[in-house]
Amino acid sequence: MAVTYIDAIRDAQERALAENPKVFLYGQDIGKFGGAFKATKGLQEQWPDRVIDAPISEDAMIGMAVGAAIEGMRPIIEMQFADFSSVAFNQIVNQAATHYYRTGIPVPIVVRLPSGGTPGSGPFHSQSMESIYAHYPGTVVVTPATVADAHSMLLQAVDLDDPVIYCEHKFLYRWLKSDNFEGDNLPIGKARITRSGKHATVVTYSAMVHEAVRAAEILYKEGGWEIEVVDLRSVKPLDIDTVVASVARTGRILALGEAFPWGGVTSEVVSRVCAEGFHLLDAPPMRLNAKDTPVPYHPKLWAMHRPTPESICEALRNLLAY
Amino acid sequence: MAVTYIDAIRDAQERALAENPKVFLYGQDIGKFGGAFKATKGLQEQWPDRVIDAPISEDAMIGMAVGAAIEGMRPIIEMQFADFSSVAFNQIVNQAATHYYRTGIPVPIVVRLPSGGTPGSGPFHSQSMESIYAHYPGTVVVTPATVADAHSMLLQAVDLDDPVIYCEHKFLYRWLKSDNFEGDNLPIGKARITRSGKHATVVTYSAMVHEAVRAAEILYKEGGWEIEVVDLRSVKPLDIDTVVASVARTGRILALGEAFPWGGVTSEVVSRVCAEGFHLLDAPPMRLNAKDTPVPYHPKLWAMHRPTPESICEALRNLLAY
Amino acid sequence: MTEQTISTPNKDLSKELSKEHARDVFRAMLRARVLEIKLSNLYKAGKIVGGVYIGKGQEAVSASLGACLTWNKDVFAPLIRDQAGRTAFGEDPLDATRTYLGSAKGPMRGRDGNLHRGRPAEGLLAMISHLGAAVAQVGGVLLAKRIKGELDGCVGATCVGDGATSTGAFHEGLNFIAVERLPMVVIIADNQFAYSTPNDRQYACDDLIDRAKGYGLEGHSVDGTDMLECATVIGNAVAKARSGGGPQLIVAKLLRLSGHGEHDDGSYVATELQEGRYGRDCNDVGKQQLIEKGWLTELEYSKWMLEFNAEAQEAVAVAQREDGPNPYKEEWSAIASPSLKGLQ
Amino acid sequence: MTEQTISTPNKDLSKELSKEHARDVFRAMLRARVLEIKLSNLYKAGKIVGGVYIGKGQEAVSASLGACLTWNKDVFAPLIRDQAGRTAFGEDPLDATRTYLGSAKGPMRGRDGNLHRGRPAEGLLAMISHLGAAVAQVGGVLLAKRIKGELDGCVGATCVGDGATSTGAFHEGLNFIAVERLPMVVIIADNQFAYSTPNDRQYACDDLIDRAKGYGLEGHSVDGTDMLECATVIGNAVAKARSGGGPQLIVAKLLRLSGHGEHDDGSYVATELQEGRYGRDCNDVGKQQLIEKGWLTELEYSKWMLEFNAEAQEAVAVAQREDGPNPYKEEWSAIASPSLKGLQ
Ligand SMILES: Cc1ncc(C[n+]2csc(CCOP(=O)(O)OP(=O)(O)O)c2C)c(N)n1
Ligand SMILES: Cc1ncc(C[n+]2csc(CCOP(=O)(O)OP(=O)(O)O)c2C)c(N)n1
Ligand SMILES: [Mg+2]
Ligand SMILES: [Mg+2]
Repeated sequence: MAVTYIDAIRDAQERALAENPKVFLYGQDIGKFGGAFKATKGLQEQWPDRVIDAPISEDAMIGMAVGAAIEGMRPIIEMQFADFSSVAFNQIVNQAATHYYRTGIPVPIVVRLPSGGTPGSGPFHSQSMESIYAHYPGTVVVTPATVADAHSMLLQAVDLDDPVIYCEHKFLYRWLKSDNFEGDNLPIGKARITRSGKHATVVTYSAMVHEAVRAAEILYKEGGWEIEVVDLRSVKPLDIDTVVASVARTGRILALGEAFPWGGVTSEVVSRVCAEGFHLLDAPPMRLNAKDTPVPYHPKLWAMHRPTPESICEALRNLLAY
Repeated sequence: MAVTYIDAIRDAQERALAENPKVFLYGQDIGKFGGAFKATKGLQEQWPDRVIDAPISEDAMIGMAVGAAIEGMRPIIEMQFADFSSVAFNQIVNQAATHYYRTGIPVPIVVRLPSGGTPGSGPFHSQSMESIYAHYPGTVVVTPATVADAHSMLLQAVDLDDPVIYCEHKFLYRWLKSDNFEGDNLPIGKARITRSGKHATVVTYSAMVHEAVRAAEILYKEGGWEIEVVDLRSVKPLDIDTVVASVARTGRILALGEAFPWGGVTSEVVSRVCAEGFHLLDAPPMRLNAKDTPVPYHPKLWAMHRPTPESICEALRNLLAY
Repeated sequence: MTEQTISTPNKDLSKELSKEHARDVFRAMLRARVLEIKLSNLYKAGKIVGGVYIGKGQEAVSASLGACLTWNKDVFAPLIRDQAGRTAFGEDPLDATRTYLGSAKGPMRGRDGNLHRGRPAEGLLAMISHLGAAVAQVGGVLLAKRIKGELDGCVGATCVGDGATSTGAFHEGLNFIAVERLPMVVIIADNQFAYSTPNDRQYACDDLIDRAKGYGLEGHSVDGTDMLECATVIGNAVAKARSGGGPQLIVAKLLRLSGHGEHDDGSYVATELQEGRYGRDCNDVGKQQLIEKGWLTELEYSKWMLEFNAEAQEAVAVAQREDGPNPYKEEWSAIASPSLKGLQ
Repeated sequence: MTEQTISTPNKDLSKELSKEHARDVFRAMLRARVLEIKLSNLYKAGKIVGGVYIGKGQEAVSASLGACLTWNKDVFAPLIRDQAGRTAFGEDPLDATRTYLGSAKGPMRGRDGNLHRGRPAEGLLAMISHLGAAVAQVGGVLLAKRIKGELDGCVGATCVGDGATSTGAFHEGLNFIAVERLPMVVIIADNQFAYSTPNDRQYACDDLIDRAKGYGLEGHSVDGTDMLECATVIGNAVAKARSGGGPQLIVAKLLRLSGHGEHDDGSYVATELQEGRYGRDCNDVGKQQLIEKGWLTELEYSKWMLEFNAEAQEAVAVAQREDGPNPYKEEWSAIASPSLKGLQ
């Protein structure tokens, strides 16, 4: 029986609640209703006091979580969409992320951000905010791309002592399936070689891992190109060792992301590769991001706004031709 | 008679008010009191209806500005400290920055962010948020480093049709002096060669321009090294042509910034140089940022948290030795 | 219908509701209902990508507001359930169908969808999703008009739900318009749910109108299912704001008669609520009220229904015939300043 | 004094104010005043980097709150003008001097300064600058205690100024604690100014206490310059919250008797205000009240002053002798998780 990415998120929360009395869930409509995406379905029935509906107050939701964490709890906060965490930005980066550095008291909270674009969702239900939160000291930012990672990294996130921004990609929720939740249980902070190759490396994360694999398949069929795909899994910390090791094999790198093009994960990857593996590069390190506009509503615009297997192939062809 | 960087900001606002009836100022304590840093001193006396004190409501301040801009005005909003714009983050990136793309109606607002560290200001009165705002489509982010730029770029910002995040560095307010406000009046979007050289390029902006020049002087005395310093002036748009032209001359680049190390301007600069001038590089492009913690309060910690002439020299020595 | 022809004259309502105005309000309610049923059906038939959010049960409140506002003079920021207010204000039904169906000719050109549409240059703001964010924005339009000396006789308005009252943005916005004493009307349509969340998880006061005094706003309560009451109370509040009476807060009690969106069956809404005081349909009430007053006949009603059905049908048909945006011809820039075009 | 010895027993105040408690409140007011005068002088002598923000004129309000809270059991989030509340709650004066003077031995180890200090593990939260942000945070501590089954008999508290009431964070926080009916006391110290901004540019209601009802909070007004009234009203509110009476909102009227910070001469505060009803110094009032009641003698007062002066002097001297942080020995990491140390 197949399980999905959203099942993994739900199951991980169920297990966290079952195994750790310090865990509780807080978010809008997550109780009886089970959440906008059903990630908490049935959980309030089992733990009525630990699955709590929040008012539409993202700032207070995180403020609350910080207080609860100081008091020893490990709250998991669901934002209804990543985009609405913009309202909680201050509490995340200034209250949660600074607390351990300032006081020595850790703030182990997990903030779940339903992230990324889907057709028809438009500018305010499609954003990828990992780069925003990763910029600030004191945060951990994870971006699972597989069912097993969605599961294990959420459980690991709960166990970390830092605020973890857990970016779950909405496009993968029901589309991505697996036989079960088991995986290699890699720790947060380690990247994974999703597909090995020798001609070029694509470094990416979240839903773009799958687009990269598709592109790799196309290029393999097209010309026997063997493209290595590295799934960062967490963008902060960012496992530059695995990335550089891959570049050592391939000599070429494309950093790929779905977020806006100015700054962000892809520029961080390129910069770090330059810093730590410049001599390994046979071609300029490349980037491919979404276009520099808000995420458009119309499916046709949306499909062109984000990187696609086609645009990834095109970028890779240029990279390989250098 | 010498004028300072803050004088330039005040004078530019005075001129904008005098010359353009669409301009008005809005912010906390900016009226009779003249602002926390006196950037609006005496302006309410002259224009009582166009210099307006705001409640402590950063979100509403930007929401208001967006509405006023739609109605044809050109508001200049003063945040008391850049750090407090975190509370206005949503209105800036989601309301202001998306509006033109979505509706075709521009939102010409200027948001003044008193930015950057000063000794003893601590984690919440020291932040450099340019990278946060630059990540989003639809913003313009400027970072003047000189008295003349503080003046001309504020006036230019008012004339632009996009939301402009005007990052003014508090450390320069009273320390940086000039004979007058006149300069070369370079447009926003153009970088400037602040000091020319041939052995390496430092690309930077805001207060770090001056630290870079100091480092360049030290290295010149030390070993005759001629370091070119490029002042980006605006980090979005980012004038990569000027940067690449400089790298063409020197073959070496250090991207320098005062912000947090993950992501940000320096990684964007390195990535773009790689994309557009990789073949010009004789050494790995380097970065130097602040340390990966909140900005510490204690002057001794603060001085080590941010790049200094010494740490810049050290980075440059490594770069030159490659 | 492709041109912006439907507009409402600047009504300075006295306490007495006129027949003409009551009929205008009701017509907008009907037109909106008919249009939204069409949109809902299109959604259920898989013709609309994203979601459809309708204002069933909230038409009386929304239309009563929109019908008092003047296109191209006043400013209105509708929210989720304000099709009726949009219609009454003067939004062309084509703006709705084109935006929902992604026609490139719609005001949002496929860049934004469903409710996130407007014509800001004509006074109809285009909402972002973040609840509460429009309050200060409308206030900003009014402040700008004041600075320009053009505020006289103008009014700004917005609607929010019970859930939106919990946002910081709503609070900051209300406080700001109160401090500036702007001519603005804010309606809280308290439909007892925010998505699935019932009021007792959203706020703890007896009645949201208790907040008016705390902001220094004049407050009005209204039964949102009672069309004549809505038209009167809201009309008077708008008139008061317009004539210098300062900002007005209205709390309308009602029940959302649909799911949160058309993807949601709203099964969490208890039957007692549906059968209770606010479970009745304001459109039924409104029809009844007009007929009782002798201001409407069944025949007229039927004619209107035919007219509005045809209008909605046509608006859908037009939008469906039109092309979506061409991604290859898009400018792909979010920058307005001519001097910065193409730079990044 | 280097150990945390000063603590206040859990007081379940009845309506009647006890002599003992009134004296405790007043002692904290004096101790805080004396300490802050020292800090102000140090600032003016250039010995403190950054700024100094004092609570002159607000001691009665703040101490009345702090004196009802129990260290290591209750939770308190002081804000700008709460030295007296900190002192009454049990903060060691050394925490203040060390933090202001940047001693590495202070609770913030030079990483944060001045008011941004606390001992969160012992119930004293360390404020961030962003106003209003602490309300939800205190609520979170209480919610956690509730989930753990440890809430009984506990109370949470915070103070904010008139200016902070305009923040979205304050609103969301208040609404949240009201919905959860947490045992919390929130005091608004309405000192008529937010930095230079007078109340009429900050809010438009007659009195901020008008907001209590809108949140479903029990509200109390108090003359913040009247020590006995503060001790009674605030004491009763804390007792009520503690014994299950739900969240309490107190609005204290007073006047800031200093500049915003010691860099500010506050010259924008009109003389009429300084000479008006709230211009009097609560510490003078408190002394007078205790003497009139026969609860304090001049001699005792003088002894206390000597004692507190010596204490403050010593706290300054100790902190001044201590080293600041050594940047070369700093870990330079903001990450707590052992498995992620050193990664970026
Ligand atoms: C700041 C923010 N958080 C969350 C959401 C997601 N959301 C959209 S509508 C909605 C419920 C709104 O309820 P209410 O304000 O009562 O309006 P109603 O739908 O009942 O008309 C939520 C939670 C949002 N749009 N904005
Ligand atoms: C969100 C936010 N905006 C701005 C500031 C800057 N600021 C610090 S204190 C202050 C005035 C506070 O006034 P009030 O709340 O009345 O407290 P008081 O100083 O009078 O005690 C301001 C504007 C801030 N700390 N937080
Ligand atoms: Mg509702
Ligand atoms: Mg105040």
